Amino acid sequence: MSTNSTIKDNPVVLQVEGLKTYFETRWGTVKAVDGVSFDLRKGETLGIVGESGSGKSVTMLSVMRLIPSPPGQIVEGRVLLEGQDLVDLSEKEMGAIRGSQIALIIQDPMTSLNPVFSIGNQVGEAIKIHQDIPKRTVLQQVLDVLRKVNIPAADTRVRDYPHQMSGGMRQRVVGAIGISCEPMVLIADEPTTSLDVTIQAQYLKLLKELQEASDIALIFITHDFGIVAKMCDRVAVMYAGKIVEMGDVRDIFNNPSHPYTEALLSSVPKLEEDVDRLYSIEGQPPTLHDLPPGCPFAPRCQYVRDKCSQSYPPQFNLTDGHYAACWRLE
Amino acid sequence: MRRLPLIPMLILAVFIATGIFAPLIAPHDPERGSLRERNLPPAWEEGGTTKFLLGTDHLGRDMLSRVIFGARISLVVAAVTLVVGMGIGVASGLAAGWYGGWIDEILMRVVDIKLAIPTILLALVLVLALGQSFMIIVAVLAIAVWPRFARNVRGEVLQLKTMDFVALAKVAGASTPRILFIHIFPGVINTLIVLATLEIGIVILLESTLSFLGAGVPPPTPAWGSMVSDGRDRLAVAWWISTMPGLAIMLTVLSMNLFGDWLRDRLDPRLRQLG
Amino acid sequence: MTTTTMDARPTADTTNEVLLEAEGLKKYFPVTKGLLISKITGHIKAVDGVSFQIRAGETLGIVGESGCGKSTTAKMLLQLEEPTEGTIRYQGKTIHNATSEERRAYRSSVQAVFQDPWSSLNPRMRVRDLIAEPMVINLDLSRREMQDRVAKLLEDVGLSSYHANLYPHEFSGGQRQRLAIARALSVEPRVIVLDEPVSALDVSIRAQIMNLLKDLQEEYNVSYLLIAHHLATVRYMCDWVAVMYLGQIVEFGPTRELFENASHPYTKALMNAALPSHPDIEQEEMILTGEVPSPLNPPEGCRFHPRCPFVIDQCPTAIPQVTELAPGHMVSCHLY
Amino acid sequence: MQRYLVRRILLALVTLLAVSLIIFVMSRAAGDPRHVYLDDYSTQEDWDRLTETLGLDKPYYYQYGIFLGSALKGDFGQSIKEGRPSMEVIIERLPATIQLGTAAFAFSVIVGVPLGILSAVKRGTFLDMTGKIIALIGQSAPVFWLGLMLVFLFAVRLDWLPPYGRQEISSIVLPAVALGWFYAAANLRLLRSAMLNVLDSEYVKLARAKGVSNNVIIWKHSLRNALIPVLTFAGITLGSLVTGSLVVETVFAWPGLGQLAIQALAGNDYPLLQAVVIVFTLMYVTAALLVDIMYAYIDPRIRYG
Repeated sequence: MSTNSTIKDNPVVLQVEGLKTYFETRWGTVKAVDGVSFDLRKGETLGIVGESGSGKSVTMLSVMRLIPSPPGQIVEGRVLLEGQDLVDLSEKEMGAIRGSQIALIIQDPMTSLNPVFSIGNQVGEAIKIHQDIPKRTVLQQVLDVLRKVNIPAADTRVRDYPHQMSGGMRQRVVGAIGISCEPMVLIADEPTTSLDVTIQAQYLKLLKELQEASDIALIFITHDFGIVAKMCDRVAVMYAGKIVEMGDVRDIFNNPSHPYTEALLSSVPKLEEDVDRLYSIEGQPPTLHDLPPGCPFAPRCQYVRDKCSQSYPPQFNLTDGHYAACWRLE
Repeated sequence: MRRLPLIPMLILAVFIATGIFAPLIAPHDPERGSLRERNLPPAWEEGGTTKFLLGTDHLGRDMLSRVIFGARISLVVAAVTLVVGMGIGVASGLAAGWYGGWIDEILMRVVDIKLAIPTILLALVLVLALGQSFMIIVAVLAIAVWPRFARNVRGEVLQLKTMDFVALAKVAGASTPRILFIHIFPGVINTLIVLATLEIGIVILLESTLSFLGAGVPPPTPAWGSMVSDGRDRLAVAWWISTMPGLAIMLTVLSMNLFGDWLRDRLDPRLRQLG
Repeated sequence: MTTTTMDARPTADTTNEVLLEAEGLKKYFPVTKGLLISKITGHIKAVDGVSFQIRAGETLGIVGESGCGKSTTAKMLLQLEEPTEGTIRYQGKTIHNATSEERRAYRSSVQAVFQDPWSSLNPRMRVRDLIAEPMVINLDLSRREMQDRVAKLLEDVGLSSYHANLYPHEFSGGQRQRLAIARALSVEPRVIVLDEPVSALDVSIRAQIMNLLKDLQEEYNVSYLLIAHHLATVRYMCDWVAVMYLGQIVEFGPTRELFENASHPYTKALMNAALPSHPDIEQEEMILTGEVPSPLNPPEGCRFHPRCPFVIDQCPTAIPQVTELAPGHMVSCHLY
Repeated sequence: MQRYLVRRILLALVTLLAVSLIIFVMSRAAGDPRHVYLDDYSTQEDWDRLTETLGLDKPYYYQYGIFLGSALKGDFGQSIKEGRPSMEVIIERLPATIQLGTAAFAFSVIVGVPLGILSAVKRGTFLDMTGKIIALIGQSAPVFWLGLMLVFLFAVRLDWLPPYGRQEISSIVLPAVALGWFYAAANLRLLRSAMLNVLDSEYVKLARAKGVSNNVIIWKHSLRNALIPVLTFAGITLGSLVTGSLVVETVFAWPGLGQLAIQALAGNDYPLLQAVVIVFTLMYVTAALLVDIMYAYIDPRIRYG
């Protein structure tokens, strides 16, 4: 985080523009991602914060072109990786990019490894696909990567199967798969939600070190502002398929400008101080197939006004790179 | 979600109705025929007559009437077998799943052993040793179906047992019978319904196989399986004698299976999620 | 005062009546091996000598990571698990050899709310039957009284009386947790065990439920035992906090004192591992290495010593004494 | 792994024991077992000799011991109809049954496995529909009727294949198809739904994120996992092959054990029938054990469990 000023000068590696991903369901069209734009620089960590159903995971799956189709489809927008639009690529071309230039770490370490193959096999697979190296050296590289993610006794554990490892160790293996081909962009989808606090701290530290070692651009998908505070340079807050506020991490924490961001921040209890009473956001997150017109947060908003239920607010720029979509800022 | 399986349901309704009202529907006596009218082809074939829509067999008996009366045997055997087999299966499945420990161990080993003994073989041994009767057939078939009920109910109970609402019922002081009948059993009913529809098909197939082998419900009542057997050696001259009752078996079982699949999609929430 | 067993007994400035008391609670699960005749080859010491008190109208929090024994402790209080050793006393009377009348009284005095709002409501029962079940079992009420009570409870937890006719699947996660709370309150218990009551909920819903629980505590004068892994939640909700590691309480104290003067190395590590609420908060770099050892063979001496950054000579061999650092603030560590 | 295998072998032995017990109990329940061999013209001496061999003057458990002892030696008594040891008759017929069973099994795998995979991968296409129809017929049509219909179509009407017997190599085609169809249908359905489950899993998602191509995902990552439920069921379905062979051998006059069993039944030849039942069970139990070993090979959670 102290390297903030230098990161701002880094080149942009990933650019998402007006991304829309819709799902056709029994209840109608679900606009899971509805016009999302952001960019990401080399070595930067972007946090995408939202609750279940906010579209944060679908955004990242769209970037990776992993949306199951049918029922899902990217209907609009561009995803530029170093200027190349991923949305237009063929499945084969995309396969060459996945895992080598953009990699993914999925959230559940218990189910994201194939139970019938050894750890070594699963880490080695990505290396074999993307790197043209002789078979003998694959094992060596697998061991290197496993050591990078601090797996003790890597040379014996490489033959283990997932069920022989603890949750924390499995998550490290998933991390190892992610970094095995030294990607430019690494997407971490809530990789620590099921881990214990002390194991989570170990893992976050590891991710930070790996990122700094090779200037990876990291996207952290989470529902926890604590992770954002600890890990991220910039934040995008998502609600009902749209980014409602985005900015530098300090701007967001010091000056939350969208009522949803503000409400979320003040509804979380603090470790460092006594809080007499938390702010409580009333109501429920909306269901996406039945969105009211206007701002979807309006029914739960403490500052709601007439205009809010009529049309969706545009982005209002606050400071450099900090914007929010709320009529209150008009 | 899948559409309502209308045609299968219609076929099942016809099957059940003919089973119950056979004497009212059947145009002829299924057990009496005239040798002068033997091996007549179905009405739409050359030489066929509308008097015998599906033709006659080698003894001149009306195929249609025999098929209609055959539904009766299948229906009764299937119903009685299912009630008995399901009862034993549910009771043992509940006990094994709820109490666990040695009760579970013993019951599940019995199930394993039962599943390891081919049903028809067991049936043949029993029939040869004890003689051929309705009771024996039902007993054999019930022995064949209960393990699957027991196993599925047990699995379901094991899963329900870990649900928090069961723990909370205990916290509230609910007695074991209360938990079993108010919290566990209702959770098993859907599985039972689905399994029953699928097992009926298996029971009908087993019953017809026994009849075909001459070890089924004893004559004179016509059973579909023994009717197929009657036509075995006459395929070249009167193909319909074997074909018609076999078709009846297949349509019935097929409809049961389609209906069961549809029910499973509807009632089993875990499968429903998979779409 | 020095003993080797931690007694999480509020001593400082509280005069509230002691409702529920656990003393030397242990729960060992046998580990068996063998094909036909199984032999017990060891024990998983899930809970290994835990004592604490819950006083009227107060909240005691138990924090720890998975496998520390906090949920097993809760289960023993709820009589879902039989303790291997130790006693549980309710209003001074042991519950293990209680008469059936006393057992009944205990059951309606101690209720629970669990983590998973999807699994804790029977999907095949209507809301009114769900909420009324503890009353049906334990109280002698007329149909009418029962209905009125369900309606009042629904309103108390922020729902409406018309919800009584619905089934659980018609509610969202937060609303289900409200239903679970209403059910727990239906027999007017004195103590409610809350096992991770908000961790399965969406972030924006958590504060609703925590505030509701606090309000109901006032209204019903009920005590809570809160089991949680999230430290900030514990700080917000509790009057007293006990930190558990490998089946034992390692530190205990009044919430504020404990959070501001955390003394046991494990407590410190937990706090440092917890996520900050603002990017400017600098955290001490104190990341534990390794994972929690197996409760099958817990380490000798102090159970935390293999992972402890401050380990000294006696840690691997001697069981640490309990030291009172401030009124009511106790720690079990050789450093003090 | 060892523990798992020992358990399986023990279960197989217990199963055999249970079957032998059922047979023994039935042989006694049917009445005086001496009536099976002797009639009114037999001498008192004959009766006495048989009483002694069968231990009829001793308690039941002792009689069972005798029964079990001779069964272990392969001695199930004289076949009534053939007038020679039952085991001798069985050994003559065994190759034909094994041949038919193997052919039917091969058919079920060749048809069921690829179609199961393809109908999951190409869901909703023509292939999926074809698979569905094959599965539905296989699970709904009685095996004996299916056999007769095959005979009617391919032997009587088209005259492509011999209708019965075991004279030519082509004789095996129709019975193998009739017998294997049910099993093929079971494989197909199970594999299809298992594949659909696996393709939906997190680890397949992660494999895709690694850049693994679709083909490798299907054939490497998914198939092996999808085979686990198929194999679980295979142990049970193998029994249906045995059951089916009784019927199919009867329909096609295939000179194997199944036909023998029916002949024994028709001829009230209890000694022969009990021997056939034991041999069938033995075959089934061995096959199921092989499946269990394969299962452990595929699923490391069992191998290192």
